[in-house]
Amino acid sequence: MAKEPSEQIIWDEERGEPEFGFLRPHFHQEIFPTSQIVGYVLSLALTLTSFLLVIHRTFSASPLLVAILILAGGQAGVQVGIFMHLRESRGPAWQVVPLFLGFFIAGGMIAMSIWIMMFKWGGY
Amino acid sequence: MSLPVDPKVIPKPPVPLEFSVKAESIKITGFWMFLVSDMLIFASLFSVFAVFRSRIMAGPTPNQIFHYGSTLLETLLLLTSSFTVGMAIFAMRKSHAKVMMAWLVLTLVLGAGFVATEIHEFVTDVQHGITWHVSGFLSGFFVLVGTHGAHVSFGIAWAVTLLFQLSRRGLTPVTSRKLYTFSLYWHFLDIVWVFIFTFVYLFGKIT
Amino acid sequence: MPKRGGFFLVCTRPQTRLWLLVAAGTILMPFISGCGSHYVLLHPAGPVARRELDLTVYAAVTMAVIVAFVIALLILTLIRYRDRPNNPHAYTPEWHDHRLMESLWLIIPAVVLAAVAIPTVKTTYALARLPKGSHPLVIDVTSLNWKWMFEYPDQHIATVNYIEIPTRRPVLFELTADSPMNAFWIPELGGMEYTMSGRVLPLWLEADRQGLFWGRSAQFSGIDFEKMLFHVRAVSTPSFNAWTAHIRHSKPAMTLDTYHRLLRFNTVGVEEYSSYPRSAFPSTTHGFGLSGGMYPVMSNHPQKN
Amino acid sequence: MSFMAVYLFYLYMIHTLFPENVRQPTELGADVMIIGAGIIIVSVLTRYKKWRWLWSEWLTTVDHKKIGVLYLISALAMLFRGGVDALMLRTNLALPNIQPIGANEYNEVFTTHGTIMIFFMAMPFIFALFNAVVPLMIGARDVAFPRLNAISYWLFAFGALLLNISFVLGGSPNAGWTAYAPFTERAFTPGVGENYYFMSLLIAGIGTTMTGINFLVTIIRMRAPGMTFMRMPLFVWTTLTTSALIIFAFPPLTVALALTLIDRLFHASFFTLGHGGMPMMYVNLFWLFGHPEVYIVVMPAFGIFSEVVATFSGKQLFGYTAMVLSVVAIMLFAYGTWVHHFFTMGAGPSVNVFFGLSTMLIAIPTGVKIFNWIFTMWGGRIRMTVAMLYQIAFIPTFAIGGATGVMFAVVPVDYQLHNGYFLIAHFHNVLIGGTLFGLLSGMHYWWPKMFGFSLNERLGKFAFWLFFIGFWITFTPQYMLGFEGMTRRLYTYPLGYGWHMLNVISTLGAFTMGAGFVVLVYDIVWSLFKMPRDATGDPWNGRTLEWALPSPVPEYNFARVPVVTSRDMFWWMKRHHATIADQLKPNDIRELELPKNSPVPFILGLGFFIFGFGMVFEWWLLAFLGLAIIIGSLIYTGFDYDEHKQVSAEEIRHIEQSLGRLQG
Repeated sequence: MAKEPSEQIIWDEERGEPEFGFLRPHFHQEIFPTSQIVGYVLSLALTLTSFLLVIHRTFSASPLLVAILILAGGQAGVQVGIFMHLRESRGPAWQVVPLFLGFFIAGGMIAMSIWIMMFKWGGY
Repeated sequence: MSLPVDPKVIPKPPVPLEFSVKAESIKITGFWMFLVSDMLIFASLFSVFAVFRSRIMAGPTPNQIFHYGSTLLETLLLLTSSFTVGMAIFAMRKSHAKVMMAWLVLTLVLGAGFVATEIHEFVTDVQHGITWHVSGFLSGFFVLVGTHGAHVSFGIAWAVTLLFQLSRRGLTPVTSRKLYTFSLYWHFLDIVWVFIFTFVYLFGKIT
Repeated sequence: MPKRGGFFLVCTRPQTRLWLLVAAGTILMPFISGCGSHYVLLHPAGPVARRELDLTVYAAVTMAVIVAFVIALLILTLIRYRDRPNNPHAYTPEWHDHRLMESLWLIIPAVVLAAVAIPTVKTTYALARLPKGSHPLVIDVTSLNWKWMFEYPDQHIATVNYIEIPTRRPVLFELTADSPMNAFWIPELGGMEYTMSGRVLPLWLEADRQGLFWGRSAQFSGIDFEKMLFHVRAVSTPSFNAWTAHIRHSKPAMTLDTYHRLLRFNTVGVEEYSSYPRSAFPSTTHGFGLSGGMYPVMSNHPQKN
Repeated sequence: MSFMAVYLFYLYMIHTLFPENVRQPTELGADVMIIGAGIIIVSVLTRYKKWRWLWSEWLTTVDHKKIGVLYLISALAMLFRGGVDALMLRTNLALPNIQPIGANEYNEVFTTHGTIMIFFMAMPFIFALFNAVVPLMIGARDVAFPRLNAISYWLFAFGALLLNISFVLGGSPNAGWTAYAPFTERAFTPGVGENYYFMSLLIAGIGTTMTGINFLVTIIRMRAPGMTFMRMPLFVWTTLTTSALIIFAFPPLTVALALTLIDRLFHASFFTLGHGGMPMMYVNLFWLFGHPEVYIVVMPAFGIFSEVVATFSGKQLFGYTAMVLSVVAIMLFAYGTWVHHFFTMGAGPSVNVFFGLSTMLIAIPTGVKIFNWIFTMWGGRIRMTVAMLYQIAFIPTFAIGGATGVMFAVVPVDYQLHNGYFLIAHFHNVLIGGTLFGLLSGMHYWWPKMFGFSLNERLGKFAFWLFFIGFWITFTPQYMLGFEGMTRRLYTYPLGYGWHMLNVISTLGAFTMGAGFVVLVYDIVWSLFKMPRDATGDPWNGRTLEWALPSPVPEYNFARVPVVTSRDMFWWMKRHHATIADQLKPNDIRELELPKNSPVPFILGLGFFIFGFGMVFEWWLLAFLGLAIIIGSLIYTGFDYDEHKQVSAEEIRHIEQSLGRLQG
């Protein structure tokens, strides 16, 4: 396959005209739903871990918070990566860019709002 | 004049049914964009909740209103339903329409269980005079969790109409695309719930 | 081709030239009329306003340099490359890239902005703190619908829509509201800050000359917000002390009833009170907002506890 | 002396126009105008039997070009409404202590002026141009989701209608276009006015978000073969970044509006004074949206200017890569600067310094763009068309607006100038000099493509000079009023401040701009009847693909999707003596599948309108009726598999032949 994206033109039979885009499909077909089951087990494990960590108060407050947030992030990764077939697309998986930009902006929005609303005046 | 570029015609590789028609695959991309936008709705609500978390006033504290048992139950229901809808997509790609419908119905039952538990919790709260009028914290809590609940309820209604369409038309590029976008929506709600579970309930337990 | 100068090439038709002249005259007239005393921001009466004015002028001049350069370049371009017969200047339709020039106008604005940014940071932090070793006069400011209530916790007097302050002594305004948001602003003394219920924000100002200044709300808060005007008289310290003593001895006390009367949606004139209910200021904050590390200075006031 | 004459003239005019015994002249005027316009429209439609035509050609259309026209008409109507509001404001402030309209009416008018200009003028104007040209520029047959596109339009239109009927029914919003809590809580604004504001913006906001999604996906997925990202025209790039900004920025607004509405209608405690409410969070959320919104409305103008300057200089855009990078940089930075709208809320020096510096940072890519535009002209052949005049006026205007913007990023300066007339002048400088000039430039530029005839250049230039000169006469005094300490939203002022002189000048300028608008409308009407049809489809010697098509464009846009090999593809084709027709052989034309007209978007919009109206007045039955219509039409679309119609190859061949675009 050639590397130049502009040169790879795929014939779209339905329309009888060329379709632009380098089709880089990431579809994978499984015989047995291994990834689904692995994902389910992982998600249960992550949730129960964070729940037990909090119930038994394994760490003090702030490390605990960091720990459960990391576990929640892992959970999101499991859902997006395994169940939502993030990289699957016809053509380049463009959804990845806005999705991660969105994660970044959402995180910034929450963190910054907390920072602003604290009203920490530089002490007198 | 001929085409400026000699098109190197590549045969189309096999793709799943829901991606097989270009117009339908574009709708999947569009749905991802919608999810990003919806994610920011939830992010805004999370930042509202984060700021209002300490504004308890005369109202109850998080520990007084959160029932960890039912919350854990809700979490398990939703995680399981996420798995079942994943299995529905798996079956769809295997073209097992009947199996797929079964998984989908199971998903709906689990989702309905989630919504029922949440409504029960809310109704109990309101009966004890715990409403969003009482404090900023409760306002943030009810609207954040309630928005998620409303999303789940909408998803259930949507899936019911999908069931009708699937049973009438079987698996076509259009119906399979609709089911696929529904599965994206459902997993997305699962992620949001995980963050609600962590950020609202578990964090409330810590402090 | 006779060489014709300047901006007039942009619009060669006589009517448009006339219009331009009229416009220029109209725009310039107020400038020519001079910066009279109406320009309150240009006549600061205290160190805070003066620093802010200095920075304003500095930023304006710095930016004006860039703007002037851009406009000059634009006019030059228009003169040289206007589409007219026999234009002697080269037509280069494919010229679209010049690495050096492009990086140049990335770097120059960055440098200019850095020149603005450094004093910004310095002054912002400097104005957030009272001058070292100063002993400020504290005034608690509450914005009501549509009036200003002032309490002097140290002198224990209260006024409405009017304050007196001593010159050459920093005044610490503690701003809150029992109403929608307003912004507390005395332009000749310095910048504004919002008054918000549930928050107490500090703002320090100082007058270094005697005089009568006006202040007003700069944030829209309802139908009569336009009348949220108050006056500040800066006097010498002895006169200030005499004024507080006069009020303490000859004016009525403010009761909670008086305060509730002030809470009504109306406007009032100047009022003066020899004392005020101890709970009036913090209670307006509905019992929160004083915590959270944003206002440590509060605990210094014995009257408040 | 001349000012004395102006004084007297003004006093005379005001006392003639607004006698004291007439109560609420604005409301009466609005009633008369709305009822009169309604009667005229209905009678004309009935007289010429145009109802069916209106329904089948316009109200149910899903064609992006027609939706673009609908957006444009709405935007111009709203520009008129917002402009009249502005003139009323300026009249009220022309002299001290005159009150042709009272305080409450003044508050309503400045609120609707701001709201309409931002949400119901600038946004639809932008979408008009997006719809009109973006699919053509990228060589697409339509947008990604045509029916969704129509839904977006009707949500916008009914949102705008909801806001506009507030003047007649129940009272307008009167808390400013920002609607800061807690003033917008029930305790302080008990009427239905604010409900109108929140509800109409929510409805229009949903439509806007969907437009953002639509165009983002269109550009990502629907480009013609060979149209790589770095070959896209810059207007397409700015559409892309604007759409991304919309997707990321509108959610906080939706949340802020919804929470206040919940407070107002269902007694929650978000932004109230009691029960732990925190109004600052509203401000925070609003500007989390509001700052990106500034770039949402100005970035399309950047794109328009990039196209206009290249076309009328006859030269490639200078520094294309730098332009693209700066657009993307602006998009990213736009999310990190929102606190500069409320420095004086006192979040602390560290917060303020952080956001002050990030605001200055955003000036750098903007500066890069300005220099690149100037150097696009450098070495070109500049044709002074109306579109180009707006472009040339834009550069100094926007540079000055940007410079005063940097002054606001200097935190201590902001402390003095915030909420004053310097601020008013600054953002009008950016919004009129940037956005409005850009949109008018784009309108003149693409008008022949949208309607098939150009606008009259002479009249256009006249309107331009009135706008441009009027603009500076209006806002230069306002910069100075800022230094005189005049704060915004005052409905009147006493004589003692010395503000009157500058206010008179400013009002004169505003009326000059109003005259400019009248000339513009006259220009449009005159051109509609008198201008010759544009037969070539390329009146400006354009560079991008839309000019390769006939004007107006046939429904299917491209009989055969072009293959793109270079930036400014049409320019390349003209240089190589190739036309679209050269590529088109009769046998290449195939049967096409086009989206079919649908009544759903209109009915859905109507459902939202009824729902919104019910919510405003808390008539729950009506709200449920609206909700039922919404749900019903959603279910209907879900089960509707008949979204397309076939256009036969023969038909297309016939159309192309009649346009002279077919070989053989």
